[in-house]
Amino acid sequence: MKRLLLLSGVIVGACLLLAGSAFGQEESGASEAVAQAAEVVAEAVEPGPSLEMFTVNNVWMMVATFLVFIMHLGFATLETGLERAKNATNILFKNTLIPAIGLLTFAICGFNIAYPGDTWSINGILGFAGFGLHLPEGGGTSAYNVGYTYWTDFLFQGMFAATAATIVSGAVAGRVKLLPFLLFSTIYVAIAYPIVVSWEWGGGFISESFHDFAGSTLVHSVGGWGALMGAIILGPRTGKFVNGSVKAIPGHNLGLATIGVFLLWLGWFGFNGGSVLSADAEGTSFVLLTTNLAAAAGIIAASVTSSIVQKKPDLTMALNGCLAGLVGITAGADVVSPLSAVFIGLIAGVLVVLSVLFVDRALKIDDPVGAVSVHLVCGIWGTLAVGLFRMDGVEDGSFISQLKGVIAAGVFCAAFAGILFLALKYTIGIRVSREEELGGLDIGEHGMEAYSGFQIFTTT
Amino acid sequence: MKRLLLLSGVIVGACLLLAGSAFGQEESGASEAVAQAAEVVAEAVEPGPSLEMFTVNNVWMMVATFLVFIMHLGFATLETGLERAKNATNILFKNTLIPAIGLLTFAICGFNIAYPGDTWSINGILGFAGFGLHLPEGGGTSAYNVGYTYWTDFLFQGMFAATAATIVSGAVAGRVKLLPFLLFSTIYVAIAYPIVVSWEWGGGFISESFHDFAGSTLVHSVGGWGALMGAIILGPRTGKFVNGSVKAIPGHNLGLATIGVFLLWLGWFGFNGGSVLSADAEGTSFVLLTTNLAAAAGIIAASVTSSIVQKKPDLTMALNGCLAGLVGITAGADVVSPLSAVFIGLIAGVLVVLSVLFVDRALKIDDPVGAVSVHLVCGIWGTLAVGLFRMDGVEDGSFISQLKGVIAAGVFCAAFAGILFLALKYTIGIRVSREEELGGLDIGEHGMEAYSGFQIFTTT
Amino acid sequence: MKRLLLLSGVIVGACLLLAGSAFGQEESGASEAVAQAAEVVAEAVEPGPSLEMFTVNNVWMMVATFLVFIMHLGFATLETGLERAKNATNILFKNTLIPAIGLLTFAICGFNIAYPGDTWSINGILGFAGFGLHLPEGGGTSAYNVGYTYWTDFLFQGMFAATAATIVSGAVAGRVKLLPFLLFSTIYVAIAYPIVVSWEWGGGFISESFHDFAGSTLVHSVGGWGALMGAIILGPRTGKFVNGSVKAIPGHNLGLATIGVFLLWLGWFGFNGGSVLSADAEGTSFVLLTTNLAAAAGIIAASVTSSIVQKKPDLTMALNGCLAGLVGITAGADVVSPLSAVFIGLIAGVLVVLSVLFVDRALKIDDPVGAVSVHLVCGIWGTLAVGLFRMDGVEDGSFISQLKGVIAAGVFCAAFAGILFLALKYTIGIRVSREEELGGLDIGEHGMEAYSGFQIFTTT
Amino acid sequence: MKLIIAYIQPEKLNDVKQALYNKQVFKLSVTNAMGCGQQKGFHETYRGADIEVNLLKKVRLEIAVNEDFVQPTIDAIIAGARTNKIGDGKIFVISLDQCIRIRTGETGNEAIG
Amino acid sequence: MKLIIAYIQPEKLNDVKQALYNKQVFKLSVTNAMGCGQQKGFHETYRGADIEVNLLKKVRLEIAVNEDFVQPTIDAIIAGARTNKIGDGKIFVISLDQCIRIRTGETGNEAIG
Amino acid sequence: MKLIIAYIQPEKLNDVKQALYNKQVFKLSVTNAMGCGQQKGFHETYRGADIEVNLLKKVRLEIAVNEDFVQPTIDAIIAGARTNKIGDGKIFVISLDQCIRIRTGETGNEAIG
Ligand SMILES: Nc1ncnc2c1ncn2[C@@H]1O[C@H](COP(=O)(O)OP(=O)(O)O)[C@@H](O)[C@H]1O
Ligand SMILES: Nc1ncnc2c1ncn2[C@@H]1O[C@H](COP(=O)(O)OP(=O)(O)O)[C@@H](O)[C@H]1O
Ligand SMILES: Nc1ncnc2c1ncn2[C@@H]1O[C@H](COP(=O)(O)OP(=O)(O)O)[C@@H](O)[C@H]1O
Repeated sequence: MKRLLLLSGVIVGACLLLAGSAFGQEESGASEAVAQAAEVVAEAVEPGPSLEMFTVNNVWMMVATFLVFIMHLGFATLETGLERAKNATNILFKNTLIPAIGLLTFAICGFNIAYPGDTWSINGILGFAGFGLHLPEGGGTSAYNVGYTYWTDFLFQGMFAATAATIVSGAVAGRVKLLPFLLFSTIYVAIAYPIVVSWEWGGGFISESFHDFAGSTLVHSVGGWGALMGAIILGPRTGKFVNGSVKAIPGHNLGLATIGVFLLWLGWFGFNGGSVLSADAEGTSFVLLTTNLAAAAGIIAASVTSSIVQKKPDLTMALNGCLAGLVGITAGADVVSPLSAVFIGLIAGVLVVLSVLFVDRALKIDDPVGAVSVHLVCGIWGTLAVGLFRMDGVEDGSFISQLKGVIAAGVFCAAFAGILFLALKYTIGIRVSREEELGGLDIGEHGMEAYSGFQIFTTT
Repeated sequence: MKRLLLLSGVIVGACLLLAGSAFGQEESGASEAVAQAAEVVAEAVEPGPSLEMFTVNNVWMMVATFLVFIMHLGFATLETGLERAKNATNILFKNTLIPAIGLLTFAICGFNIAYPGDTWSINGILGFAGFGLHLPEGGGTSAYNVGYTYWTDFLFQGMFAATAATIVSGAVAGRVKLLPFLLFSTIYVAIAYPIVVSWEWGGGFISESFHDFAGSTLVHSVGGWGALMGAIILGPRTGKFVNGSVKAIPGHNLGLATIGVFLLWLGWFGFNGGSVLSADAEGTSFVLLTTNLAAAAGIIAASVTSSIVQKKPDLTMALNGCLAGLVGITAGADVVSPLSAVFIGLIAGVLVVLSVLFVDRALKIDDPVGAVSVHLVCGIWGTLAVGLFRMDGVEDGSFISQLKGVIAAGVFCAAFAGILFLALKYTIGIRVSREEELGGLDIGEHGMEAYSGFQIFTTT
Repeated sequence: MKRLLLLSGVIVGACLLLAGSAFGQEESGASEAVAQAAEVVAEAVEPGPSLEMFTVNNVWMMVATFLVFIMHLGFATLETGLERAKNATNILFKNTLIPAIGLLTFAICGFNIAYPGDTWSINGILGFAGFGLHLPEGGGTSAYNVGYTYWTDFLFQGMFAATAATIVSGAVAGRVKLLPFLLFSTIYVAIAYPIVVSWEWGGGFISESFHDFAGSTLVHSVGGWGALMGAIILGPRTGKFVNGSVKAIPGHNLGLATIGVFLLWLGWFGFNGGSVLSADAEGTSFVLLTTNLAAAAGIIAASVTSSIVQKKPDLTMALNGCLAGLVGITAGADVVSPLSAVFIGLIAGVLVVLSVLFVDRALKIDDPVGAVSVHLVCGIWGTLAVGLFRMDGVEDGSFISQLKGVIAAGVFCAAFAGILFLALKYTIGIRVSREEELGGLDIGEHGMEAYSGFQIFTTT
Repeated sequence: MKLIIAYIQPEKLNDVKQALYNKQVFKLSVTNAMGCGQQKGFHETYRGADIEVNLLKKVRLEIAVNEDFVQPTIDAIIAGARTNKIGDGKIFVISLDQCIRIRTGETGNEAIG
Repeated sequence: MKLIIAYIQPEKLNDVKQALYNKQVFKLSVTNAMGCGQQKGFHETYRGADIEVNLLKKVRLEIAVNEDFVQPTIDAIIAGARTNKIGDGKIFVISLDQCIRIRTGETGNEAIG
Repeated sequence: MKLIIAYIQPEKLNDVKQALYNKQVFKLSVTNAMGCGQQKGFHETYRGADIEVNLLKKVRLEIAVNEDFVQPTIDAIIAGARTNKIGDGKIFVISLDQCIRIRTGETGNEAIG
């Protein structure tokens, strides 16, 4: 508890201190809008998108932003539903804080690490354009970008950022201590995620040859590596592996989990659709098509695979299959044909089921929601799939450059997450006591039950 | 179980086989985008919508698409909430698979049956433009349609398609076997639904005189007929009708059911708003107005009716009333005045309550969620209401032509669904064993509980 | 029960009677669309927004409308989750009826009280442009407004209207009788809310100097005053204050509550984003930025405060903090810098926790969901914050004029709500019997449980 | 006075209640329980890991009766619950020392009914 | 040693616990139960079909006590639970042969408290 | 015949079941319960108001056995449930007058197993 206060102090302190310098510059931002609007009209005569087109583009990007936002609710409900009732409050709390932390840290530094412009410190690898949000000259007009204003740009990217941390949350659920988890998330989302993003979308060293349309690697596998390291370093939940045999620890609310997956699917309309970075009709609608076909194919493939392997069709696998298809298509949604999208989704759906079983049975790593299988395994698959399925004429995204990108991100993230988790482990500790775990983190960390009054019978 | 594998095999096989030919043609789709964009700019000089207008239209249609998409979550949660806890996993599984099946089969054949262009085999009744998605010349530009690209067209229509199957799901919940239900859904959505759609929206034999703006008949009553036939052929859930008296089988989670109805209402902004097929400001906003007024009126009317008939106001009836109003206004949302929309909604709200009671008490048909009353009865009401309430100057939609359309769709769908259900019944069987039903389909079909750990006390 | 019938009769009767005159004028509305569209094209040559720009604007406003719509589901689930399981059906029922009542009464009279145009009866204080919706000349074109059609205008405002009543619902949950509550809501939303709105947005007596961008005062504190008066006049739930000590009455479903807050946050993209009243790229994106930063800051601040004051971080406080930040930024989202938005959110987050404790412990007012703290306290804070934080060059919104506005709205609403609640109390009664309260309003008012079959153990 | 405890299949509760009513036994208490008996459990799997579910849902009845109602009560429970399938359940009979009606303070045989 | 079983109204649990504390009875076990007694059930309807709910929510207490605590315990339960309305509940007393504290293995009177 | 009632920590149920199996005790019934004993409760707070939670989650076992199984059963429960921490639970033993298998109508010792 004391530590949470500490953390909170740090966050808020940082907020206040940095924000002073950070946000200073654009104080007059909105009040300049009118002036700039006039400018824009003037500019409209010159080449460049018309004000109308700019406005449509920006509307689409704002829609995409709120769709990505709602993914946080999707993650929250999916993860909650797939863990036990006694940890529900804790998971909901984490997943409410993460978007808040994500947005604020992205404003403080993440955005300017991810998009360093020409302020590279280590060329193509690490740059930092300074703390805070500074409305650039013309940042509210198409002079900034044909597709969106500076503010929209930040918000859309900021909503992405927090997803990386949320992915980790699922893999460490049920035993991680709240404060160190929040510390991990804050640092991971403020530093690790934007660095990787800068390599590709920020114009860094892999941006020429690597193709990751909306982040199979940059978002999902970044989160997935964190999930993997977290799950390994924390160890399994008590009762998961007993005398060498794998025990099921069933999720407590499959309705909640299903809501989560549908919301994530919905969010992907913005995650991928918004990554076109404009409302271009053909571009966006094509991406939505491949995205949806892959999701559908993932569901079918995971259901079939689960029926074969597990004898009965497993709802949670069908749900994972949907996400697997979506993660899989994310890297190449713009450069693979609809048929290829179906194939990518089908393979992702098979892969995710086998991976869940493999992680459980062979690796004996306890990943309650399948975050590693969905985001890391299918994130890698999707990235490599670009090399296999990209359409003729697409220049970047050869299999080799995809592999290089995967490895670069993987090495960095695994190391970063591993060191960070270990550092936390050997300082403040990352795992709750066995007793707290058995009694549930809701009581242990929050003194509050998620389902007050309900008779719940859990022996695990 | 074996059968599920079989089905799955068939689906996946079909996918792979057909997809090869199906998707082949547009391989270079996205990569042509740039070239086409240039073309479009050129075309912008010629008459036709400006690129800006086309882009806005397409954005609106994509928004409508994701709104219709989220209706699937609405159906899933509504149906789950209104059935018992022991069948929740099963319902969630079905409703996760249906949009996947719907989208894929619509890509394989449904879209080209629904919109056969000039490839009619039986004039105005049955046509088929071939398997798969083939980007037509200029399919990504306003040359295809002023309102949307080919891809958007497909996605929007594909999201609609799956709703027809989902409607059936609610009526057969709690006792239908998984595999035959999925088989039914696949065939119904792949063949029956698009055939009916082709008659009106595809330019078929009733398209001149019949007016069904967004599908009171084409979508809702198509689903409703399937629901009716399914409920009859399956028979009631055990314990529903005992010695001639009607027993209540209460739904287990009214919060989930309420989420479902609100999401469906939300989805209707796209279902009806998107059916304008462009972002035309007056057209779309007018349709949203009538849609929302009818929903509101349906809630009020159903609440009042239920208070009178049932003594106390019944939440599930209020929820059904909302959907009743929405289904009712769907046929005429563009051609009735706001006042008429209120009347249509009020009458639908009364109708749905009486119909639920009638189906229960007089017909002794067991329809757990009221799908027949909501989608069939109110779908018919809405379609006929066009004849009664259409504004002066509207040419199509006379009462007689509406009636003809209703009958045409009804005869075809009832026959198709009836034969299909009977065929399944006498081959692989459509109903789970009495024991499985009593124990719940979650354990029986999936070996998995939806609320693991919760103490649930059910004697029904 | 009888009274519910009565009420229902009144509502429906009013509907039918008024609607006749009300909606009459625009009968030919939609059918004129084509003609008008032509006109618009003609007009496009003249100054004024292009048809494209008008269409984009209108699309954005329709998107904002459905986002505000979904807030009603957010309120429903939040309130349900924070009360006990035995009252869930009742809360869901209320929250399903409120948007229906809100929309219909707003169509009948609210809209024309809120926006009286030049029909003021008491100058700047009370006006009424007549019953019902009457499409004005050019109401479907930019001649009506550059940002939206008349229909969109109504729908967007109508969705806002119902929120005021919904806010009250949370504070009186668990003991208010259904019928008088619905009567209160109907009158409050039909008369009180639009009167206050007319003072500012309708061009009334405070519209020159007061700045309330999207309704910290006009919507939230209007609801908040109703909540406060309701909670006071009803008295606390049985068991809340026992022998002078404050007892916790835990909410029964924190997952549902979290869904509610995320949906409300989502809705705020439209609540504030739509209040720009056009899709202006810089304006809307700036407002979305400040809105989201304040929400994030509110979450962090409330979590920290709750960790300090309550020893352990309280999920429900974090959720309230999110809403506090959102309510706080609503008045000044367009005129404060991003840094100020963070500060406003942080302070709102602290404030809401302290206020909840103060209302509980010092005032001994029982407000199950914290509606008073979130909507009234933070609504006032947000309004005053405009005076403290507005950027240079913003003319309206000085601290003094903000204070005046707050007081004007407060005096009127407190009086209106107080008198209305008292009138209901001494006529038909507003509180259920102690027995009904103990057994739960679900059984008492609806004869129906929300979680049929679940074993729920409640001693409160 | 005896206290009769019975474990039955949940879906037979209504039948048992009906049978008890026919024998003029109107008072009873019900709890939900889980039982492990001759009836074999079933296998659930969750995400590929096996769960052997051997605690099956049962309903537990508790009925306090006077001596002369013991046999009729037992007969009624059997009549309502028997399906001749494994899992039908058990009836246990215990001696009751005392019974008190809280409302009136009545004790013994008067209090029981 | 006796085992006291009581069925009370759920909302009286806190009062009963308080009354027991006052009599130095600190140990008890609670289950939620449904009861059928003199108290009439109520009618729910769901989508127009009637449900006669005659199993009402009750709380079941189980308290093992030594002989000299039997009467105080009964008195306390009555004091806490009585409202003089139908549905107040019943108390049953059973002889307890043995009692064992799992932690220490203590048995009999020592184990009970 | 005896009826053995035991309150144990929920997370020890699996161990107890295993221990019982080892002693050839295969039949038992389980309810979830809440207990108040030497184990101190914990404080929850909800929105700043305190809740003293002194009813802790427990599992209640009910096992009917023949005389010669009484001691083995008790031993098994202790073996499975003991952690030597406060809250481990209690075992109560009651005399059973009769036992009937609903399916067959068998009574007494035959019916119990
Ligand atoms: N010896 C026992 N002790 C406690 N409960 C028992 C005992 N025997 C049976 N039961 C309860 O009765 C239920 C039915 O028992 P089971 O042996 O399956 O029935 P049947 O005798 O009809 O085959 C069990 O699930 C369990 O709850
Ligand atoms: N003979 C009995 N056997 C088992 N439980 C009983 C018996 N009599 C009463 N109960 C339990 O006690 C509860 C209250 O009984 P009731 O007759 O309503 O109380 P009162 O005697 O105060 O009217 C019942 O709901 C039931 O759970
Ligand atoms: N006298 C009693 N009557 C009824 N239940 C009891 C009694 N004593 C203990 N229990 C039950 O046993 C549980 C464990 O008791 P506790 O005293 O905490 O264990 P220990 O004796 O190991 O410290 C309690 O929570 C309660 O459910």
